[in-house]
Amino acid sequence: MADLSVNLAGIKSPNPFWLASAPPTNSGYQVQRAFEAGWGGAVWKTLGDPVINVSSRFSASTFNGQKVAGFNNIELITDRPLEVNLEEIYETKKKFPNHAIVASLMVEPKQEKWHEIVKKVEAIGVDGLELNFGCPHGMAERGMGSASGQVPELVEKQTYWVKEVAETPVIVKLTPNITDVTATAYAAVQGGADSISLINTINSLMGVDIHSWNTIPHVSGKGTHGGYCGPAVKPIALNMVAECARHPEINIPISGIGGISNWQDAVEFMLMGSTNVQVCTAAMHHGFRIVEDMIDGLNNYLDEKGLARAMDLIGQTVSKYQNWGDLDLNYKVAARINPEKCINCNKCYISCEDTSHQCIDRLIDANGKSYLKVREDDCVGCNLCSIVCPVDGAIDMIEYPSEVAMTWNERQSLLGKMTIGEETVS
Amino acid sequence: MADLSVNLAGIKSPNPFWLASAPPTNSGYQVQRAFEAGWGGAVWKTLGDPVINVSSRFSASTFNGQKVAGFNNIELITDRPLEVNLEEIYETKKKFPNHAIVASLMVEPKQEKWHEIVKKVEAIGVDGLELNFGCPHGMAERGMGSASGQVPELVEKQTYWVKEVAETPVIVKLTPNITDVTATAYAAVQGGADSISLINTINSLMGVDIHSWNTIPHVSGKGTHGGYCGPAVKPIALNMVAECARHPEINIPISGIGGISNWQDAVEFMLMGSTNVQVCTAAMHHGFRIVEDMIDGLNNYLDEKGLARAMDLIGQTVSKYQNWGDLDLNYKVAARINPEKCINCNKCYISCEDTSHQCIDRLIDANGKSYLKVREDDCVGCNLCSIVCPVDGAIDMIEYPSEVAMTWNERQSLLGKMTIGEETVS
Amino acid sequence: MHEHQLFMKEKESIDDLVDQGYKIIGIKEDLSGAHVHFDYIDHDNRSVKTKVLHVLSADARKYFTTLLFAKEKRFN
Amino acid sequence: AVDLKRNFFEVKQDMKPKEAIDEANRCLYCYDAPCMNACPTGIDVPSFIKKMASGNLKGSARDILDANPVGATCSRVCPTSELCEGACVLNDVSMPIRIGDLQRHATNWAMDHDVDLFESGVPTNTKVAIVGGGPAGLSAARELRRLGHEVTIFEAKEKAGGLDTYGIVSFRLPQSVSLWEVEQVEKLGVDIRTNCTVGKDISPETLKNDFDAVLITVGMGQVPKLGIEGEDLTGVYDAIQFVENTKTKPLTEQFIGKRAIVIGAGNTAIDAATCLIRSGASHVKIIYRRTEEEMTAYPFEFEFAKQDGVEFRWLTQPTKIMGDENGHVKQLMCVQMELGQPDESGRRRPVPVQDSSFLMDVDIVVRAIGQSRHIDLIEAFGLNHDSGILQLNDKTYQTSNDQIFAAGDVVYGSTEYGDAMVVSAAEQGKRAAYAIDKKLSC
Amino acid sequence: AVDLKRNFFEVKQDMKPKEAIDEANRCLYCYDAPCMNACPTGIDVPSFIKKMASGNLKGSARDILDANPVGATCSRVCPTSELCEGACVLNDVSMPIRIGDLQRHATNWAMDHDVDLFESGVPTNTKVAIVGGGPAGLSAARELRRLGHEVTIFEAKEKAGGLDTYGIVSFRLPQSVSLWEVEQVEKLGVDIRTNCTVGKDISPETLKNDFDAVLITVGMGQVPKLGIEGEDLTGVYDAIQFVENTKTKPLTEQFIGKRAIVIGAGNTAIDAATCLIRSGASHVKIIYRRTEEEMTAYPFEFEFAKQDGVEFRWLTQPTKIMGDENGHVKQLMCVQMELGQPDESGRRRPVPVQDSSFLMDVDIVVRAIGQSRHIDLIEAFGLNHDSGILQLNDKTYQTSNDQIFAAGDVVYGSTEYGDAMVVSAAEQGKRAAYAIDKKLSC
Ligand SMILES: Cc1cc2nc3c(=O)[nH]c(=O)nc-3n(C[C@H](O)[C@H](O)[C@H](O)COP(=O)(O)OP(=O)(O)OC[C@H]3O[C@@H](n4cnc5c(N)ncnc54)[C@H](O)[C@@H]3O)c2cc1C
Ligand SMILES: Cc1cc2nc3c(=O)[nH]c(=O)nc-3n(C[C@H](O)[C@H](O)[C@H](O)COP(=O)(O)OP(=O)(O)OC[C@H]3O[C@@H](n4cnc5c(N)ncnc54)[C@H](O)[C@@H]3O)c2cc1C
Ligand SMILES: Cc1cc2nc3c(=O)[nH]c(=O)nc-3n(C[C@H](O)[C@H](O)[C@H](O)COP(=O)(O)O)c2cc1C
Ligand SMILES: Cc1cc2nc3c(=O)[nH]c(=O)nc-3n(C[C@H](O)[C@H](O)[C@H](O)COP(=O)(O)O)c2cc1C
Ligand code: SF4
Ligand code: SF4
Ligand code: SF4
Ligand code: SF4
Ligand code: SF4
Ligand code: SF4
Ligand code: SF4
Ligand code: SF4
Repeated sequence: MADLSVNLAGIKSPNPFWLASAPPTNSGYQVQRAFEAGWGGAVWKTLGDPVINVSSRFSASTFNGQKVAGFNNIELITDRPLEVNLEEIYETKKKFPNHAIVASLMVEPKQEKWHEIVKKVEAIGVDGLELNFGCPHGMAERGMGSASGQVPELVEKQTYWVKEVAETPVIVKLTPNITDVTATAYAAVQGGADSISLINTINSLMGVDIHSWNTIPHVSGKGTHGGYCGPAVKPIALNMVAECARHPEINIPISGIGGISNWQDAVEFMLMGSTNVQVCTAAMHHGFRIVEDMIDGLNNYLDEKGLARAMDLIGQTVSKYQNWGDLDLNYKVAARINPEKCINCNKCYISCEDTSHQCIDRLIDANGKSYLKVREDDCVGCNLCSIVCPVDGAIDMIEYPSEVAMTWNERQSLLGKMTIGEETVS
Repeated sequence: MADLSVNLAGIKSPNPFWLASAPPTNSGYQVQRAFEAGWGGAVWKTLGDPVINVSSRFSASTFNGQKVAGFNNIELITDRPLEVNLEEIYETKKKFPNHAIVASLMVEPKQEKWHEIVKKVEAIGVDGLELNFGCPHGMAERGMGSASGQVPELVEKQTYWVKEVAETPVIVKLTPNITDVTATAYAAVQGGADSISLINTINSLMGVDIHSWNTIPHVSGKGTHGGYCGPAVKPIALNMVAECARHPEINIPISGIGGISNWQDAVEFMLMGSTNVQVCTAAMHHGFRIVEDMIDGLNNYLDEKGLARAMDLIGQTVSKYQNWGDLDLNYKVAARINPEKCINCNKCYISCEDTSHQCIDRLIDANGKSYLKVREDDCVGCNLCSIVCPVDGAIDMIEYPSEVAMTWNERQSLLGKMTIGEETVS
Repeated sequence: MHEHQLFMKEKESIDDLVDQGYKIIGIKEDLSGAHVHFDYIDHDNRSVKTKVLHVLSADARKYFTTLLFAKEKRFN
Repeated sequence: AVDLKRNFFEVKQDMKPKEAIDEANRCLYCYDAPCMNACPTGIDVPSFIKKMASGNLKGSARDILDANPVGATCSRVCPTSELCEGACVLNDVSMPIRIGDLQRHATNWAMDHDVDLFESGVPTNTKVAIVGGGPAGLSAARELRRLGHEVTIFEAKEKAGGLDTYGIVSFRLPQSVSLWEVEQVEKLGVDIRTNCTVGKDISPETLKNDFDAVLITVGMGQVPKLGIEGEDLTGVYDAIQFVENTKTKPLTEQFIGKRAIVIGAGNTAIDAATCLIRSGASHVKIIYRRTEEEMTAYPFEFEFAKQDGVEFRWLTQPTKIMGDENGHVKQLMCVQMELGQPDESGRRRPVPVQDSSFLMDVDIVVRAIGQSRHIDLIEAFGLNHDSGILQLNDKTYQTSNDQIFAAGDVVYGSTEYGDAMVVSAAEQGKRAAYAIDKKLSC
Repeated sequence: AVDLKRNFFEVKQDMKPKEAIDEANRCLYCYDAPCMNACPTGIDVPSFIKKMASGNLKGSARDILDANPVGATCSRVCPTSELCEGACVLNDVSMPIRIGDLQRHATNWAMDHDVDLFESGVPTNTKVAIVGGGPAGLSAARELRRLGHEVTIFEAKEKAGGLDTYGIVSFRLPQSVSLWEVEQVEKLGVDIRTNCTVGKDISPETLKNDFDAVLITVGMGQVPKLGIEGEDLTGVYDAIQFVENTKTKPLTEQFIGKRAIVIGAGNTAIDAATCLIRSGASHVKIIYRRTEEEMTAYPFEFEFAKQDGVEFRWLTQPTKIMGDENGHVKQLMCVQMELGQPDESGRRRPVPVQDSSFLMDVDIVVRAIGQSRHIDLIEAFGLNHDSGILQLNDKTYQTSNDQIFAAGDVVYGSTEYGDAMVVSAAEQGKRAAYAIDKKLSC
C-alpha cells in the first residue's frame, strides 16, 4: 500500500486525482459526492461575472462504436450566484477538511475585479486558487478566458494582481489554443504563480449532422466553436505538460489535465512532470466512481514497481524529452514478425506496402503455409506495422543500438565546419 | 450515380479524395497504386532540402481496444533524392493524366530557394503546388515548416515568392499549432495563394511507457514532440476549416485535412467549406483500399439526398457557424427518456446526477418495473445524458423553440443602455 | 524502390575511397543531396588527387558524416 | 389447437443494430482476407463489413449481392464455420467474426429497402436458355443479364428458386427470402417461365435451336429408393418431398405424437428430422449405417438436431419396413453394422454384424440417402454422362456439346470444385455465365 | 487403451487476452448495474470489468474475490444466464456480456500470480468453530478472519472445499480451483482440521464449550434411496458418490460401452449423466417422472447434456430394478406417468398411467433424486428442525440455539433466500459471518 498523497505547491490531497473545474464541480452536492467516491481534490466550477448558458451544450465523438473518444462543449463558467457557490464551498470544506478544494476564477482583466473575487473566495476558506485563462469560447468575446490567456503579458499582469492579495497558492490554468504554451507558462511564473495547470479545452467543432446539415451541437440551428477535451486530447496535453516541465525557467509544479481516463494516463502525466492530475470528461462519461480504479490501479502499480510514494513518479521521464535535433540518427529499429503469434491478417503487409517502405514479403513455407517476413535491411523502423498489428507480440521492433551515436545537431555542426562552395559556414 | 469530380482552384480530380503529403505519397510506386485503388489525387510527400529521418517514428493511441484513434509521428519531409522523386512524379502523371498530382514543397525561407524548387518541380509537370509551412518538429529548428507557418508575415512573403514563378495553382498548407489560424490563412491570401489546405499535424507526445519510463515512440531512449493526426484531431481540424470558411476575407477554396476516415467525415468537411479532402492516417491504418467505401458511400449519400454533384455540398453549413454571442439564449432543449427503448443501464442517471444537473429520477412504475424520467423543468438541455446513452433513440432531446429569440450580444447591448451605478456604459 | 540498395552502392563507393586513403575535406549540400569532396594526401602532404562523390541516399549521407563524426570524437 | 406454424418461423433473429455495429467494428478489415478467400463466391467480406461500420449499408448489401446473387439465402444456409467464419483470423486470438449474421443483416436491409442494386448490360443480341431456376440458374441469369444477354429461364415448378424455395427448411430459410432473390433477377429483365419442364413442356431441341447457348442447372432429383421391402407402405416418405410439403402446404397435424425414423445422416436427413420434430413427432431417430465420424452433416447441424431432441443411432442399417393390416408402417427391421476396411471413398466400409437383426416400432419412415440424377433429361439433350454425372469441362463449363453448359448440383461430382451447397451453385452459375459470355462474344 | 482422462479436462478454455479485453470494452459500466444486483454475492461486475479494461487485473480479481471468496469456482459453475448475465442490460440490444468468462479470466490471473489479496483483521480474542469446509464454511471463515476472529474449520473429508472439491464434475470445475480457494482461506490463518467429523471425532458439546460461536455449514448428505426393489444390486449408484469417484479416484474403464439410466432431472442428474458419457457409457438416459417444464436442471445444463448425447425420457417413473443371476442390474421396470392436478409445490403432480409398465435393458442405474439431510448431526447439536430442515432466523442466521449459526445447503429450504448453489452458499456464509461478528462484538 503506497502513499498516494501529493502536495501541489502546498496544496495537499490524499491522492493525485482531482476533478477539474467543470460541470462535475458545479455544486456542493456534487463535490461532496465526489469526495465520498474517493476524489482527492476538486477545482470548483469557475466563479466570476454572471453569465447565461445556452442549451444545448455538449457533444462527443464515437470511435468505432466506442463512446466519448472526444468531448466538446460550448458552456461558459458557472451561471449560479457567487454567494451560493461560496456557501457550498464552505460546507464542503467543513465536511472534508483533508480534501483539496481549489476555487477557479475568471473575471475581467481589471485589478480591482481580481482583488474583489480573490478576497471573497479566500474569506470562506479554500486551499488554493486557479485562474482560468483558458475558456476558448463565449468568455473570450468579453476579453476573458483564452482572450487573456493567449497574451503572455495579460497572463503575467493578472497573475500578479491575484498574488498581490492571495494568501493561498495560486495555480494558473493555461489554454492550449496558443502557438507556444511555454510563453504563457513563463508569463505565469513571472507573475508569481505557484503552479500551472494545463490544458484547458481546445478550439473545436465536433461535427456536422449530415442529414440536417446543422452543426453538432446546435442552438436553434446555429453552432459555434466549442472546447475539445477527453481521451482524444491526451497527446496534445501531455506534450504541453512536457514542454513546460522541461523548460528550465518554468520551475513551478504542474497540475496535468487533458484526456486522463484511468490510472495509466495519470502515471504518464506524472512521469512527464505533473504533480497531480485533473479529470473532467472521464467523470462526466461514467460518474464519480471511476476514481476507484484510478486509485486502486495506481496503488497496485506503485506496489508492483516497488515505489513507496506516488510522488516518486513525478518527472522521471522529463529528462528523456528532448529536441528532435538531439535524437540519435544512427539508432535503428527494425520490425520482426513472429510467425507463432501472427494470425495472417496481412494488415502489416498492406500498411507497409501502400504507405511505408514496401519491405514485408508474403511467403510460403515448406508446408505450404503462408507467412510474412520483414526485409530488415529495407525496413526503416517506422513502427507502422506494429501499430496496425492486432496481436500483441506478433511484431517485435528489434533494436540495433548505434555504434556511434550522432544527432542531427551534431551532424549539422560538423557539416557546418566542412561546407564548401557558395554556401557559407553557418 | 452523382458526379463526384471536384475542382480545387483549377486542379481537377475525379473525386474529392486525395492522399495528403505523407508516407503514402512517398514514391511513384505508391501513388500509382493509390490511383489504381481509386484515389482522386495525391499531394506528394514534401520535397525540399535533404534531411535524414530517425528510427522509430510513429506511434498511435488505442481507444478502448480500437486501434489508431490518434496517430503521431516524428518524421520529417522526404529523405529521398529530389531527382528520383521528380522522375517518379513524371512517370505517374503520364500514367494517370486525369488524376491530380500536387507537389508539396518546403525549403528555407529564401526567395531563390523557393524559385529554384518551384521551377524544377513545375518543369516535370504537376497539377499544383502545396507549400508545407506546417511540420511541427525537426524542420522547425531549421526555420522551416511550422517555424515559418506560425508567422503570418513569413507565410505571406514565401507565398508571394512562390507565386512570382509558379504557373500552376498554389495551395498553402497551414499548421494548426497557432493561436489563430485565420491570421496565417489571411496571410496566404495576401501572398496570392490560390487555395489553403489544413490542417497539418498538431504538437503532441503520444505517451509514456509506464514500464520502461521511455517516451512513445523513442529513439534510443529519448523522445521528442511529434505531430498528431488521425480521427482524434477531426474536431480541431473541422473548426479551423470552419473558421477560415466563414472568414469574409479568406475567399479562396479550402482543402480539408485532419482525421478524415470515411465518407461521412468527408461530407462534414465539405459542408463546412472544403472543396476536397486529404487523407493520411486512415490510409496508413488500412491501406489504399479504404477509398473504395469513401467513393461508394459518398455516391450513395448524394443519390439519397438527390444531389447531382459532390460540389453541391461545399459550404452548405458555413453560414450556420457563428460566434457564441450570436446564439439564441432563449432556445431550449430538454431530454426525454423513451422507456420502450431504454435498457436501464442508468448511465444517463449517474452522469446527470454526478456531473450535470441532477434532474433524472429513478422511479418504479405500477408493475414494479423501474424506469427513468427527466424532470424537464430542471433539465438544462446539456445533452450529456444522450451522449452517454448506449441506445439510439432511448433519449430524445426535445426542442422548445423560443418565442422571442435573444442573443447574448443583443442582451449585452440592451444591458449597456440600462446599466446604472459606478460602471459606465461601454 | 529499395532504398537500401542505393545506400549499399553509395556506401561501397565511400568505403572504396576511404580504403584507398582518401579523406573527406569538404561537403556541399543542395536540393540534390550531398557533394562530398575527397582528397588523397600523399606522404609529402601534397594533395595529389581529388574526387567528388554525389551522395543521394539518406543513409549514405548519414554514413559519411558518421565516419567523420566518429573520427572527430576519437580525437577529442 | 397446436400452433405448428411458429415452429417453422425463422429460428435466428436478425442482429440488432447495436449488435451489428459492434460486431462490424470488431472485424480487423484484413488484407487479402482469408474469410474472403474461403467464401466460394469470393464475397469481399472485409469490404462489406467496413461499409456497414461506415453506415453505407447499401454499399454493403451491394458488395455481397454483387459477388453472390443469392447472398441473402447464403447468409442463412452457408455452413459458415466450414467456410468464411472458419477461416477468420480471429479464431486464433478471439472469437471469429459472425460473418453470416452480418451478411444477413445487410441483405435484410436490402430486402427492406426497395433499392435497385444492379443494371442489365448493353444488349448483345444473344439469347441464352437456362434450364432450372435454382440458385445456379438464377446466379447465371443475373450475370448474363448484366453482360447484356437475353435470358430465359425454364423452371418446372410453380416458382423459381429451386431448393432454396422448396428444399431448405423454413425455420432456416423462409421462402420469402428465396423469392425476393428470384424477383431481383426478374427485375433485370430475365424471363422466367415457370411450370415449364424441359423435356416435357418444351423439347431440348427447341432450346438448342432457338437459343445461342443453353445452360443446364436442373440440380438433382428426388431421394432414391432404399431398395428394401416395404418402401411403398403409407408412412414412408421422401425427405425432400416431405420438407417441400412443409414449405408449400398448410402444416398437417398428422405427425403429432408419432415415432419417426429418418434414414441417412446428411444435411437432408437433419432437415427432415428437425422438420418432423417441429411437426409434432414425439420421437425422431436418425439411423445411419456408419458412425458419427463418417456422417456428412456438418457439426453445427448435428448440434442443432441434438438440441431439437433428435436421437442418433450409428451403425444401423434398415433391412425391411414392416406394415400393419392397413398397409401403414409399423416396424423397421435393422441390422447392426461394424466398420470394416476402407472403401473407395476412403471411409471404412460398414459391414453387417452377424445375427444382429432387431426391430424398432415406428410410425413414419423417411428416406434421406442422397439425391438421384436427372438422367432422362441429360440423355434427352444427348450429353455424355457417367451414371447421371454430367461430363463437364471444368474450365469452360461446357458439356460434351459445346453449345450446352452446366452448373450447380447437376454437375456435382464432375468437377473438383465445391460441395453441393447453395453457395457453390451460385459461384458455378456465375462462372458458367462468364464462360457463355466469352463463348458468345467471340 | 482409451484415454478417459482428457474427457474430464475443463471443457471451456480461458478467454484469450484479446478476447477478454474486447469483451471488457463492450461492457457499458452500468450504474447500479443489474448484473451486480443479480449476483447473489453482489460482485461489483462493472467495476471488475472496468479494471480489466484498464489493465488492473489485480484489482479486478480482488473485486471479485472480495465479494465472493469462491469467485474462481463460481465463475465456472454459476448458472450465469439465470443470474448476472441474464440480467445484463445488453440482452435487449445486443449480446449480454460474458461475465462468467471474464470473471474466470480475472481469477485465473490471481491463481497464476501469487498475490496476497486480503489480510486478517486485528485480533478480537474470539473463537469461532465452523462445521463443514464447503463454500459456505470457507466464505464465512474468510470474512471472520478479516474481522479478526480466530477460526477453526472442522471438515469430515480429507480435503476442504465441500462439493466444489468433491461434487461438481471436473470438466466444469477442476479440483485445483477449489483447492486454491481453500488455500487462500488457510493463508489468512484459518485452522482447517480435515478428517474430523463433528459428532464422531469431536462432539458438538466440545465445540459449544470451546468456542464463542459455532457455524454449521455441513451442506446436505447423500442421495436418498428410491424406495423401490433392487436398489442394492451391483450397478446401482448414488450420483454424488459416483461423481466424487471421478474426482478422487483413478478413472475406471468399467463403464465403457455400458447402458446407463439416471433417475431424476436436476443438476446432479445432469452431472452424473455427462460423467457417465465421459466414462465411456454407450447409452445414457435420464428418466424423470415429470416433464421438461418441471425439471430443475437449467436450460444450459439441459443443452449441455443433449450435446453430450444424453437422452431424456419424460413422464417415466422407475418401479423396480431387476438383476441378473450375479446380482447385477439387468433391467429397469418403469411406469408411464401423466400430469394431474398441481401439488403443493404448484407443479402438476405426475400420476401413473394404468397398465403402462415397461422394461428397459440397462447395466447401470444412478440415483439422482436430491440430497438427504444431516438430521443426526442437527439433533446432536440439539437444534430444532423440520424434517431435517434447520429452523433458522433468516436475518441473524441463528438456529434455535443463538450461539449456533448456520448457512449454506444445510439451511436450504429454511429461508426465502437462494437456491442450492455455490454462490448462494458463499453469500450466506458471508452474511452468517457478519451476524456472528455482530453478536460477538456486543
Ligand atoms: C433438404 C436440403 C437441405 C439443404 N440445405 C442446404 C444448406 O443448408 N446449405 C447449403 O448450402 N445447401 C443446402 N442444400 C443443397 C442446396 O440446396 C443445393 O446445393 C442447391 O440448391 C443447388 O442449386 P441448383 O441450382 O444446382 O439446383 P436446385 O436448387 O435443385 O434447382 C434446380 C431447379 O431446376 C428445376 N428443374 C429440374 N428439372 C427441370 C426440368 N426438366 N425443366 C425445368 N426445370 C427443371 C427444379 O425445379 C429446380 O427449381 C440442401 C439441399 C437439400 C435437399
Ligand atoms: C453434483 C452436484 C453438482 C452441482 N453443481 C452445481 C453447479 O453447477 N453450480 C452451483 O452453483 N451449485 C452446484 N451444486 C450445488 C452446490 O455444490 C452446493 O449448493 C454447495 O456446495 C453448498 O455449499 P455448502 O458449503 O453449504 O455445502 P457443501 O459443499 O456440501 O459442504 C459441506 C461440507 O461439510 C462437510 N461435512 C458434512 N458433515 C460434516 C460433519 N459432521 N463434520 C465435519 N464436516 C462435515 C462435508 O464434508 C463438506 O465438505 C451442485 C451440487 C451437486 C451435488
Ligand atoms: C462542459 C465543460 C465545462 C468546462 N468548464 C470549465 C470551466 O468552467 N473552467 C475551467 O477552467 N475549465 C472548464 N472546462 C475544462 C476542464 O476543466 C478541463 O480542463 C478539460 O475538460 C480537459 O480535461 P478532460 O480531458 O479530462 O475533460 C470545462 C470542460 C467541460 C467539458
Ligand atoms: C507520418 C506522417 C508524415 C507526414 N509528413 C508530412 C509531410 O511531409 N508534409 C506534409 O505537408 N504533411 C505531412 N504529414 C501531415 C499529413 O499530410 C496530414 O496533414 C495529417 O496527417 C492530418 O491528416 P490525417 O488526420 O488524415 O492523418 C505527415 C503525417 C504523417 C502521419
Ligand atoms: S517498421 Fe515500417 S518500414 Fe519496417 S516493416 Fe514495419 S511498416 Fe515497414
Ligand atoms: S499485422 Fe500482425 S497478425 Fe497481422 S499479419 Fe502482420 S504480424 Fe501477423
Ligand atoms: S440534458 Fe443534461 S441536464 Fe438534462 S437530463 Fe440530460 S444530463 Fe441532465
Ligand atoms: S442511458 Fe439510455 S439506456 Fe441507459 S438508462 Fe439512460 S436512457 Fe436508458
Ligand atoms: S456467401 Fe456464405 S461462405 Fe460466402 S461469405 Fe457469405 S456466408 Fe460466408
Ligand atoms: S478474417 Fe475475420 S477479421 Fe479478417 S476481414 Fe475476415 S471477418 Fe474480418
Ligand atoms: S459469482 Fe456467479 S452470479 Fe455472481 S457475477 Fe460471478 S458468475 Fe455471476
Ligand atoms: S449489465 Fe451488462 S453492460 Fe451493464 S455493467 Fe453489467 S455486464 Fe456491463
